[in-house]
Amino acid sequence: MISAGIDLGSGFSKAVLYRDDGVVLARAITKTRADFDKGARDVLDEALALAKVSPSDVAYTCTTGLGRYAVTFRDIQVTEITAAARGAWTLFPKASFVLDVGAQSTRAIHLRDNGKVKEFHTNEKCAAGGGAFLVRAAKYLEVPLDSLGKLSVDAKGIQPISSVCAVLAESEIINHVSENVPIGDIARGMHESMADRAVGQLRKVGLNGPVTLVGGVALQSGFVEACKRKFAIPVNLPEHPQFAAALGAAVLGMQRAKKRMAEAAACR
Amino acid sequence: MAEYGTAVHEASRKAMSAWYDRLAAAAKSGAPTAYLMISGNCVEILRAFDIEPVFPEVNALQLAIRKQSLPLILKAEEMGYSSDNCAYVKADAGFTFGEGAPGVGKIPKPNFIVCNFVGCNVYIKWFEHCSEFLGVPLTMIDVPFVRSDRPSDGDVRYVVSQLKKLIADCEKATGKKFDIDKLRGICALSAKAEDGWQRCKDLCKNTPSPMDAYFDAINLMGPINVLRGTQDAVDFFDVAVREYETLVKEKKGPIPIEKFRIVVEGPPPYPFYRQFRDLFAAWNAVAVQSTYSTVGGIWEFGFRHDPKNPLESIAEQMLMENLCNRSLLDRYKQIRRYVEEWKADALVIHSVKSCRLFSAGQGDMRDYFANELGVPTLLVESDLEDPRYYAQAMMKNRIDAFFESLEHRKLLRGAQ
Amino acid sequence: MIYGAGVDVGSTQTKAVILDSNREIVGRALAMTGANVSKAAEKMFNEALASSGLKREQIGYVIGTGYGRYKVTFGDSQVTEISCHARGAHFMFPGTRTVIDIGGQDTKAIRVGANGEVVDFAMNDKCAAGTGRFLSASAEVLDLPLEKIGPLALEGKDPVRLSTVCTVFVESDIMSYLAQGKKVPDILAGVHRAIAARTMSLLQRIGLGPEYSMTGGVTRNVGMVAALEEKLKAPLNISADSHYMGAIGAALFALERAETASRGKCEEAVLGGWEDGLQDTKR
Amino acid sequence: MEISATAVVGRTSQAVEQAKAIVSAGLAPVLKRSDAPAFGCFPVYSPYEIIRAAGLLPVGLMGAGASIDIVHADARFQSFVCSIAKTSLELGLQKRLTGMEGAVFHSICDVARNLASVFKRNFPAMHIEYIHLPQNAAGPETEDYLVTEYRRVMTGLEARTGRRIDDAAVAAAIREYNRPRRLMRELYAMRSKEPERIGAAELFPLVRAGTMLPPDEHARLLESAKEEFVARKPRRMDRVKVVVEGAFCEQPPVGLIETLEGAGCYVVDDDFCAGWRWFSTDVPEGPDPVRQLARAWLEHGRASSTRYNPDNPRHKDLVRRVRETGAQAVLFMPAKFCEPALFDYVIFRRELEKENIPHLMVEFEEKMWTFERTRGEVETFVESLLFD
Ligand SMILES: Nc1ncnc2c1ncn2[C@@H]1O[C@H](COP(=O)(O)OP(=O)(O)O)[C@@H](O)[C@H]1O
Ligand SMILES: Nc1ncnc2c1ncn2[C@@H]1O[C@H](COP(=O)(O)OP(=O)(O)O)[C@@H](O)[C@H]1O
Ligand code: SF4
Ligand code: SF4
Ligand code: SF4
Repeated sequence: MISAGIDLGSGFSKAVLYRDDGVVLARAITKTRADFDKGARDVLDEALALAKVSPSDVAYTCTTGLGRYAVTFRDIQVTEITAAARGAWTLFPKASFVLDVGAQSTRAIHLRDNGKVKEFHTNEKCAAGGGAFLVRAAKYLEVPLDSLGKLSVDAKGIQPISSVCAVLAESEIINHVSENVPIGDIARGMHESMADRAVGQLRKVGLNGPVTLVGGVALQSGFVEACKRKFAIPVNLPEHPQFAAALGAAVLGMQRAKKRMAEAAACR
Repeated sequence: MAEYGTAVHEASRKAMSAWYDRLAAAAKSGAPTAYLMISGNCVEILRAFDIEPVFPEVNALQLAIRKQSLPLILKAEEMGYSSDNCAYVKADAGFTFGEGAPGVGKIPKPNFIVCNFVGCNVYIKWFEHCSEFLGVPLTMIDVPFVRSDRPSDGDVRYVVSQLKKLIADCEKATGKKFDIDKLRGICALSAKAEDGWQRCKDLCKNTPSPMDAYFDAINLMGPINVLRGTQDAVDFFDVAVREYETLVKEKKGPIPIEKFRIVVEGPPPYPFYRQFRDLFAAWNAVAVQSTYSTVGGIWEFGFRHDPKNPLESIAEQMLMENLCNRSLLDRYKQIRRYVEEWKADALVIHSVKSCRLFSAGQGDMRDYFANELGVPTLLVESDLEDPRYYAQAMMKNRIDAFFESLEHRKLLRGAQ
Repeated sequence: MIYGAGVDVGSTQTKAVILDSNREIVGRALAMTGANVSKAAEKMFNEALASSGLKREQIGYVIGTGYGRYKVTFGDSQVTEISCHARGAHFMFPGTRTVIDIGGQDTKAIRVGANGEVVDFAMNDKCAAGTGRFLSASAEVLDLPLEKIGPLALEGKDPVRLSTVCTVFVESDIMSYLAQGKKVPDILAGVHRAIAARTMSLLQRIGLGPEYSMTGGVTRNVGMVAALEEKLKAPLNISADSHYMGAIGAALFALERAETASRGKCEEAVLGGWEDGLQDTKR
Repeated sequence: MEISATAVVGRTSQAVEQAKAIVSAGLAPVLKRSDAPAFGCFPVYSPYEIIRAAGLLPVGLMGAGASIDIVHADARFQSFVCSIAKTSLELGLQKRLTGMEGAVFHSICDVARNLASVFKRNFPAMHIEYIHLPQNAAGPETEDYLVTEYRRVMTGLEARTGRRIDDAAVAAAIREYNRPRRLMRELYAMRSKEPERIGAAELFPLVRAGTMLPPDEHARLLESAKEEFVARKPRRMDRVKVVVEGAFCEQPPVGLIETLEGAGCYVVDDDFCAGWRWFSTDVPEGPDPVRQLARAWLEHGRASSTRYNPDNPRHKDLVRRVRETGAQAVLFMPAKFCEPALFDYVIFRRELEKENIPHLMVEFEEKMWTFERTRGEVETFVESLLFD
């Protein structure tokens, strides 16, 4: 049996195909478009093509992310937090804390042993500390997004960013660039300040155990390193952090699918 | 920049550290101690039983001045305290309900908690939490808020009845018999210190004012609120009065030239005490009166503890003779007297997020003084304990802009 | 003739103005502040000089203001932009009681007294929401020149309700509205409304009261002016010079300073304090 | 499992619609009433009977939510002060309280206390009363104190209205208010037993309407609502039963309560409009009615974050209510910046953890208009309890 998890994030739409033996058959990702329903359909088709399975083989589809309700062909929807938590827990059952840094929001989650959400803290409405900020910063620094991480890891020094506001931080960054501060140092400064904010959020949910980093920003080694330095607590990094929520949705979908079959069997 | 330290400062420091030493000693020996709040407190009764008072507010203040408050506040917020709760409580909670911070002398666990509910509703929560977390019994003294010009006889009766209950609790805790004459003696000492307080405040009517009645007043607040009813307090105020009288004779003040006389409302930003003070000193502005200095008690208008009927006068002080249990409108009256009798040029309102007792409605206060009375009024916001709410650049901006406009008025007056 | 100069080094644009003793603007200059703040300040001052045809020695006193005022190293002293905007607005529109300055990265609401003194003010400088920056960001997404968005907003019939005030997120917000087929004028009208609403909440903190004068670069944006006037239910005092208001206020202070200095000792005594004040702000 | 708020209860109810209309109309119609001049009661609890006995109509002075644009109040109260204080003041500053004889405030928090002063200065035409409700229920002379306090208030009202308040009048008022009191108790009991029968977003307006009506009219409204509810044949859904705590003073918008239900909650108990449902029993109709009122406050008054009562600690009381209603979780829902509520969260949380009761804290503001964020948080919480 196969379930599909679709995460319609503010930045990217991600799809995961999941088989009941716990194998991930395919992952697909595209930029999120205004038409959530179509976007979800497309990214799912892409995954289906990769996995060479037909739509009819998908027993259950679970959506998450801010577009979760807009998907007409879903069987159920769950919130990003539930999904990210379940995804992270599936990958690292021992980690009791999850940090999900996406394009527009960062979420700190505290898990129970059974992977259920115990407590969580989200930061929305303000771009400070979100991934979108890094995308723009990369633009100003005139480097590709996926090189930011390495740049900051290799940096000799660090250029602290004083502004909390993402926008004001940008003007700060521009000044630093014009004063020929090495790009790596600036990148590191950004990652440090994001990590700072992250610790704050994790503390609010009682940080006292290993943390699993998920969300697209976890693709940036510089941010991950900064977190390791700040948390002073073991940090897990999945191979595909950006797909954690989609995976979690697929896993939860699989559960419902099984439950449904069991019920159907019971009726007969 | 001028050095603010004086003999008074030194004497105050001595007297207060002696008190901290006694607390440390009590922590070892297990001698009886009790928690108490500053505003309108009944320390005299505890002293009648030789119970050493512990003031969590003073601990919070110490933590802030030593710049140790933030980690403790964060710790408290992990415990569930909100970022919008009074940070005085949070710093103390992070400190007392946790391991404790370095630097502050060992604070004993109290034998019991006396919640003198005088004005601030947060007091109740604070001491309830202490009682809950430390497992120490709480004696509530419910002091009716002043709802008319004077507290009614019923109010006094109600408070006295609770003071008697407190006395019974003290007898239980110490095994000592209550001695009314000892209490009379203590009240007499209180009254002496209160005389000294009034004298110091009155001297500030001189130009230049011998002390900054806001920033230097904390030197006086420790002794009057914590050590009241002891010979130490009386001796301290002798030193203070002597020093300020000499300064008045020599026409000296805390800064070289006194250019602006201000009245300050609201608690100071303790984590940035010095920086904040310098912003005013830079404009040669001196505080000649402050409301914050009267949170514990208002002595400059003549009230004294009365050895003849101690309990009633203690009750009256708790009900009426302190800033916290008076209405906002009474505070307007108090400030107005300050501005007029102390000949001030302007009113500065420091609005602290933590303390809604002080800050809630200060915008209306500003409206009253600026628009109705035409007193130049500045309102600045930060906090008395939480460094996160203090923005030096913003603060300087506001204060500079304010004094720039005061200067501008002078300029215009001069031009005419 | 005595001359005073004011240099307003803003976060986005730097403005310089030179006044003669008739309070006439005899020289002015404006340009992007850019990365090198002190250079921009010097450059604008010199351009203003050039445009006035005066020599440096003829300028009796130079005052720097704006967030980069301490970088005006060639000046005689600094005054906060709050005092300057109040002073300038009161000079141009003596009835002014409330000044609204929407700049590039901050918004200020200032209440002024009958003599143009600052009675109270509120400022939003931690968050770029609802500042000129918000407008330029919107202009970028829609890739329109800044000058166009104001007029376009006026054509908006039913303004959209933005789901965010964040200057970063407004872009994705606008994108999604475009995708939903909303008309650009309606979107822009929504944007301007959002800022007007935010500005109002700032004004509310100091209390509203006519006359209202608007200063800063956003005065050039007719859409913003209209949106604010609608919210205020009152007209805004605006002139072609409003963008320069900070610099004008600084120049006025400078002129006063220069004049009193030239009038010599006797009044110097009266004004002795004035100098201390200015000196001290240098610290 | 997508549920819209209306799906919560089978069909809509006449009485509820009526209540919603009354609530959304605000104070304006109340202030126009000819039968009795309105007297504002700031939350939480007021001795309504005494005000009623003075020939006045006690009405809730409970802010104005999104229905008012703040123009002046933000200049009087800083950004970190709760909304109800500001919107209540704004009503006055915009002359929307004209016709209100006066208002009473209580010793519930520092904000309310200072607000009383600001009212007094800005609205000299109003009779502003401040009641210090005792914070020491266990005190030796507390009952006497409270009686004296109520008597003081009566003298003040007599001077204002020029009409004596005799005990008979107070006794009559007690009888009047016992009626809606009893009905509200019944409806709450009915709902905690069968939450599918009465939606939280229905009960809320029914109760709140009482803050704008004379007791008899309110009673009639509640009776007709009760009939409609009894007639329903509802279907129980797969939902989480929760107790909502913390919204005792500033009141949430109905939309928020609908959101809670839409996100998968059955609210089985709450403390909305706490002051108007203060007593766990009727107020005894015996002799010396003023003393009866005082005693009732001390002995049958509900546990509240605005009152210290060692005999019935709030955190224990919360757990008790969770157990009694068979709730699975607690939604702690304080108004933003509400200090009494926010402080209690520490104690509540500690107790709930001890008792192993899942809990979620969601702050609200009376003037909020988008509920997406809250919805997401509550959904997550519900999911964490439902999925396995
Ligand atoms: N290839 C990449 N390299 C580095 N960072 C990336 C990369 N792709 C995405 N990101 C970061 O991740 C963010 C998007 O993460 P995501 O979890 O998809 O957000 P959402 O789920 O809200 O759409 C982007 O804003 C960007 O900062
Ligand atoms: N010609 C114009 N049309 C519309 N808006 C303009 C124009 N020129 C400047 N602005 C607005 O003014 C802002 C800069 O204003 P300014 O007062 O100079 O800011 P600051 O003083 O902080 O540098 C810009 O962000 C832009 O939004
Ligand atoms: S403008 Fe800056 S501070 Fe304001 S919400 Fe956006 S990112 Fe946050
Ligand atoms: S609110 Fe003010 S008075 Fe009350 S405890 Fe806090 S700081 Fe003290
Ligand atoms: S909402 Fe809370 S803080 Fe505000 S008035 Fe009511 S009890 Fe006080």
